Amino acid sequence: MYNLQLSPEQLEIRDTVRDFVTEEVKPLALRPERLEARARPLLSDVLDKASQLGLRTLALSEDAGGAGADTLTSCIVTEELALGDPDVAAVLARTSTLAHALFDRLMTPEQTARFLPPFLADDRYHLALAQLEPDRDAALGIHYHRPETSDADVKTTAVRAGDAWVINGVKDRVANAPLAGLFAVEVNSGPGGTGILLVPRDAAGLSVRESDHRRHFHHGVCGELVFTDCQVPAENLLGAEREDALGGADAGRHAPLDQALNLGIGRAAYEAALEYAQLRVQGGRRIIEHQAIGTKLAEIAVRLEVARTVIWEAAWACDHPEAFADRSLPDLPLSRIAKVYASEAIYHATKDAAECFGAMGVMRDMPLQKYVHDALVCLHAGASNSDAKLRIAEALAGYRRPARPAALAAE
Amino acid sequence: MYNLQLSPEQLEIRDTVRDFVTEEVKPLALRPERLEARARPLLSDVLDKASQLGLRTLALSEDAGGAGADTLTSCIVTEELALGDPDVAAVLARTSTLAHALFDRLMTPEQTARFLPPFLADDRYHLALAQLEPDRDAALGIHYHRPETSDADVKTTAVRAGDAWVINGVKDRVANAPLAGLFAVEVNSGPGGTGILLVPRDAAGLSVRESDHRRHFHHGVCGELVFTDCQVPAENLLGAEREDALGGADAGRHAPLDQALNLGIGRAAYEAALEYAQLRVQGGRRIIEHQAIGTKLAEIAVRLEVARTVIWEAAWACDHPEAFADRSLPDLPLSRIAKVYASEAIYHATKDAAECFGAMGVMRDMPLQKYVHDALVCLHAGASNSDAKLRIAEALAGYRRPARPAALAAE
Amino acid sequence: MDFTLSNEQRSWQMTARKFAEEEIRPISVQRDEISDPRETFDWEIIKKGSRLGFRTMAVPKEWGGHGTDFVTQALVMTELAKADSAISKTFSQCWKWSHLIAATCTDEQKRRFLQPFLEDDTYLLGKGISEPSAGSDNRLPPADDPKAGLKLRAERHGDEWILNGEKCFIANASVGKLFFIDARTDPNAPLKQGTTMFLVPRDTPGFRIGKVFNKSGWRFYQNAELIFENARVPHANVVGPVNGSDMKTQQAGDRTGGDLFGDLELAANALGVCDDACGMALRLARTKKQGGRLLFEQQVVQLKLNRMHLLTEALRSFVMRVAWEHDHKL
Amino acid sequence: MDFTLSNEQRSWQMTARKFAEEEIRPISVQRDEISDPRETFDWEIIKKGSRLGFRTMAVPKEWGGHGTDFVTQALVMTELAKADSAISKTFSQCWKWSHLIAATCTDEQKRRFLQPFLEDDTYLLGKGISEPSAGSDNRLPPADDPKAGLKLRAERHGDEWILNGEKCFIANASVGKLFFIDARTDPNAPLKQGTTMFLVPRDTPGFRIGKVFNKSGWRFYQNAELIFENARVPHANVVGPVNGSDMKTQQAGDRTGGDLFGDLELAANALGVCDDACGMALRLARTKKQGGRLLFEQQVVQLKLNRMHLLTEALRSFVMRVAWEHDHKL
Repeated sequence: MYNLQLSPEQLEIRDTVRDFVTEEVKPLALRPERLEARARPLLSDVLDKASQLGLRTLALSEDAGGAGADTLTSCIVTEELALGDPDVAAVLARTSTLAHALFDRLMTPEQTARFLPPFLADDRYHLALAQLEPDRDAALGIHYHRPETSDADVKTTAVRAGDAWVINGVKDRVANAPLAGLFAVEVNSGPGGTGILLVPRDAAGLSVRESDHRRHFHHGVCGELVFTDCQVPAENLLGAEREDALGGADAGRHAPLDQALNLGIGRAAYEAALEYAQLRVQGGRRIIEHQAIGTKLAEIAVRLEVARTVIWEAAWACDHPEAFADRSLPDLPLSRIAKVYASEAIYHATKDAAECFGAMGVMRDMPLQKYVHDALVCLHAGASNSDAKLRIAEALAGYRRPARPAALAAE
Repeated sequence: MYNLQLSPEQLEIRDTVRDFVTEEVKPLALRPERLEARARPLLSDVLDKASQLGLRTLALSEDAGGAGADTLTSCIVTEELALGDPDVAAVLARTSTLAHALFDRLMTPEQTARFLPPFLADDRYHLALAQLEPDRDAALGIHYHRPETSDADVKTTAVRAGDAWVINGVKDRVANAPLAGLFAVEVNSGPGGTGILLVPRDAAGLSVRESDHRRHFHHGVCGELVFTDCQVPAENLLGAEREDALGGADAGRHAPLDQALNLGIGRAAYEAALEYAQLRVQGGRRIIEHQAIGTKLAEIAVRLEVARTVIWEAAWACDHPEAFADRSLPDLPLSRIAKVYASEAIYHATKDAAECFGAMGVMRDMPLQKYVHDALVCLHAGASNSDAKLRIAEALAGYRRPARPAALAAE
Repeated sequence: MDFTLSNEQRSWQMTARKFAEEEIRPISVQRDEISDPRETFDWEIIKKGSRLGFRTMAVPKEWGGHGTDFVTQALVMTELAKADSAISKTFSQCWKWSHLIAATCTDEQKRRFLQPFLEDDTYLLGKGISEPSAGSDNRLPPADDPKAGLKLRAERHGDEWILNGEKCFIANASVGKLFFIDARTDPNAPLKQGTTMFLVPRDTPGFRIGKVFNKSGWRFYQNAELIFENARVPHANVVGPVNGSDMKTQQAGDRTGGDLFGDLELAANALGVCDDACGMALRLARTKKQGGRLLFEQQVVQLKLNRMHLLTEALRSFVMRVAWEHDHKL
Repeated sequence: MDFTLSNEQRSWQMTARKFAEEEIRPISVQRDEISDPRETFDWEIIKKGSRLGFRTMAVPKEWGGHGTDFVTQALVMTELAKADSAISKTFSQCWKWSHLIAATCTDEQKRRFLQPFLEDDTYLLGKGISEPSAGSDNRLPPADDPKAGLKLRAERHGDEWILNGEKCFIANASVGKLFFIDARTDPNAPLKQGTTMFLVPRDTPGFRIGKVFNKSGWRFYQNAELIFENARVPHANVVGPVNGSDMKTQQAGDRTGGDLFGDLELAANALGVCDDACGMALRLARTKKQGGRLLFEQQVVQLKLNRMHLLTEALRSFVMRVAWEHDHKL
């Protein structure tokens, strides 16, 4: 039965994270050095505390030692965290999602036995998925509604040598790379074949470099991996069903954690503007009492509430294919739809929120310019909305081309 | 628990109504005389058949002889009907909603005994609520965030004379007036007091005139009531708790049936454009294969799916105050938010859909111009979005002024 | 830089403004509301406007017209459109093809067709390009499909061409006396190499008007089908070289993709609509009250009016610049 | 109507274009990325630009300036902004107050202040209006709150005025040598009847610069606090009548609400930004490939580029018209 009531557990974890953000994150996140959009140090202490709260292993099953949260709960938590700090939210969301995919679904028992204990034991042990490569074109663009695919071959190679795989190549834009203890790396393992290899951070022949914030648009931390005759045991190859579990990206139904993060940024801007508009007096009244500001705030609230609704729908849908099957949900790429709507709506919302502050909205020692910048990152992170719309159009027309291998990171 | 799966009953009634629309409504609704936006005869036969299907009494409780549908189900049905014909959808939604409010919640057993049997017995017996009056200003506008209210006194008077009320005055923009067997009429019953009187159509001293489609923007049928020493028995006064039951309008949480209707219009336009774009060939390809058209269709689909999500949220919320109480839902005027978003998004969607047709999009013997017109009616029907945003802003600021009496119709 | 209008430009503008207010506005809504699309036209307003020069103003002076420049034409379209966009368009449609005649016809053709056009207040012009399956293909024929584009066929028989096929959505079709018709003269060549332009008078044997399209706007301005059933057009009516219909654009100095005047026309006409909409909204805001105060006192109303005027004045600036640049072939 | 630029206008435009490309663009990004807002400024570029006339071009010829018209000023702002919006604004900020000097100062004041301004390549101008609690209130003081608006107080002691208070967000504050300061001289009168404008040189005793605001854009163009602690300004520096600061607007022929030049300035500057953005995007679309084809071949890219150019050209038309109308006091 259709029901929008959250479970007591969901309400409770939301309150817990909200309190955590208010008490532990905001005071640090609003410090001047964190307000510099282009070069802000990650709040490592906050990250550690959040891990201790269980947010690093949120989506990991209870059997495996996590909280077993569903996608909706993960979105709720990510939104609340991003209200305080989008970088912390991004790192935790990535690790938690990958923990669930890798440990609960993809690894063999033998692999789990090797990798799960160190992951659980260390609050600073994060996970990363390495797919993108320099110059590898992931866009649809010119191939819209054409049989060609833009998916050029994976250039990072893995060659079998006895009991090991030998990896060579470069991966970039790898979220969580600087913090990850374990990488899932997409490799070209022979003619036409790709696979995913588990590569521990300390593998010989792997070097990790943090990306320059100024060059790449992302939340969290991001890095480049260089493999030079890097060897991992043959048993580190993931099972073949990896694509479905890591992905859903091609169907546009991946977990909308980036959108939840985006929403948290929008809410931070909105809450700041709403508060300021009730304090600042011009024209003889609090500025919220002027129609121009009232209208602006209402438009922001509409955009955020609408975005939340569609993000939550997409989140719930991830875990409930039966609702597509019985046509309760439309046969549409809901997460991609949420991405297009939310990223545009929230970017406008943050700009409008900043406008309520007048000149203070552009000052680097005030958070508004940071919210605008952070929302702009969401607007341009991953695939562009132009490309997302083309993919939606292909879905509307029922156009099918051969599925691309694991495309999670490109989303 | 959060759950977006529809019940088997909801899925079934949706299919039933969808089939009804495909087989019984569309063939008539697409006839040239129905495509003239400004003077189209109501499809009375369709209305009768829909009544026989139980759609006139959809929301009326099962105990009282209806289907006992909740607000979400009513929205689903209204959307499907509006896909075929918005006028039919509007008439049925209005009667069904009022039947539930009046018979299930507001009437005394004695009143129910008098009015329910004839209502149930006659498929053509509709209901109407008469609130608006000529020149009575219902806008917020200049009174935004000011203690004054624009709610001038109700000018239609009811004076007690022995065992009767004597009514004098004029009501206009009364939805369903030309078809209604019973009117709920807001009257001024003395200094500062308003009440609602039940007035049967055949009451002496009541005359009903259908409004000119060219002057008033509405879906369904609409009319003016003139009361000239119209007498009704004293027992026809509704109970004092009427405001809550008829209303919720001031809180912006009324049943979003108009928005569901709007969505049906948008879907009709979208489905036509999607079909045409897969048939029409220019530039050597079906036009959906060109990025410009593909992008347009994707944007339409995004708008409609986002609108549906937020309308359904508002619909479900109407019946579930407990979800506001436990903060599963935000303390916001959700139906008003749905109105603002849906009316603007769907209007743009219909215009874009019409553009896919090139010159054929403006032809009166093609339905696209009608969809654009119908969506424009939704954009401007009732309170303007400018006013709705001001009301949302007051809600955001927690601004309170003395509640206005029953304001359902003004929404 | 000088935005001042010349006396002549100002004079045309004032005449158009007066005509629009006194003659067009009183009939505008009434004509627009007529249900039958064939009945919306009013020859009286055409004749009155024609006598003031609004039908023939784009014909060069050496051929007996007024020889107005694009700036003047833009001014007049805007003024007429303030009162009725469709009536403005009906007049300016004649200028569009006056430009084409001037740019492409031989002197003999000009003598034969401009003379009656100038003399007859009811002589309107049209041009047939679009067909049911050829819309944007005519503007931008796909390189990989040489058959794409218009299909109307013209075959030569001695001194005559026999035309067969249909045009649709053709402006002024049901009221025009002379049409330019693009027809396929080499069915094996791609559109731009196989199309020829013909001058086809209304009374050509085998040529008739089909249905008038029932549009949701621009009711006065009629678009209809042109039907050719073995229509016979003399070879002398071929405009430009056979299979060279494309010469109307680039060779004539048009770098807008074939519709130098047409694009300006739509913008100048829209400017008139915007002008009148701004005026109406402003008058309402200054007279209508809500809650005892003029609408104009509300910020949301002010912001709407500001935006409307901003867009309108930006459009005016842009339209006038484009008109001037066209005059100076920039 | 004539959109042609005069030789003089064209010459200014070309000089500005060359200066922007050769001198400003090479330092633009680097200056923008400097973290400390006090360190973004570069006096060399100011001196170079000043020698070309870009600091003083708005000073009337009779006072020794270049006496350029608004059209020329708009052209130059646009050209400079193509390379760096903030550097363009730093120069044009001086024109804004040059206009004010010309419109409001006595000949004696002009002699005293224009002379050093013209002679010193590092002499920049500013004006202080905004205060922490008085932003839009200064433009549109609420009728029902006579205390609203700026609070900076000036009291007369003999031949001097003693100023106390603070201004914020003041452009060129940290680099300027002369400021116009609006101060409250009658604390009991509403803003427009109780405010006087003063000329305050940088070295006035009791006057200092506070913090430089750390803006997320326009890094080169510095906004800072002006702090007055018993600052002593001679009565001879009062501009216009005491309690008559408002004369700078209406009486000076400004019907834009007090910022005739300022509004044009922002639009002309934005035009330069749009120009450069269009150029960059077009170059990228014509060189970068996706799937083996130029980006420019994709409709979604074409539509974006079209819209960008449409908006930019509309803005250019509008800006030039407004500049011309200002020149002709329309």
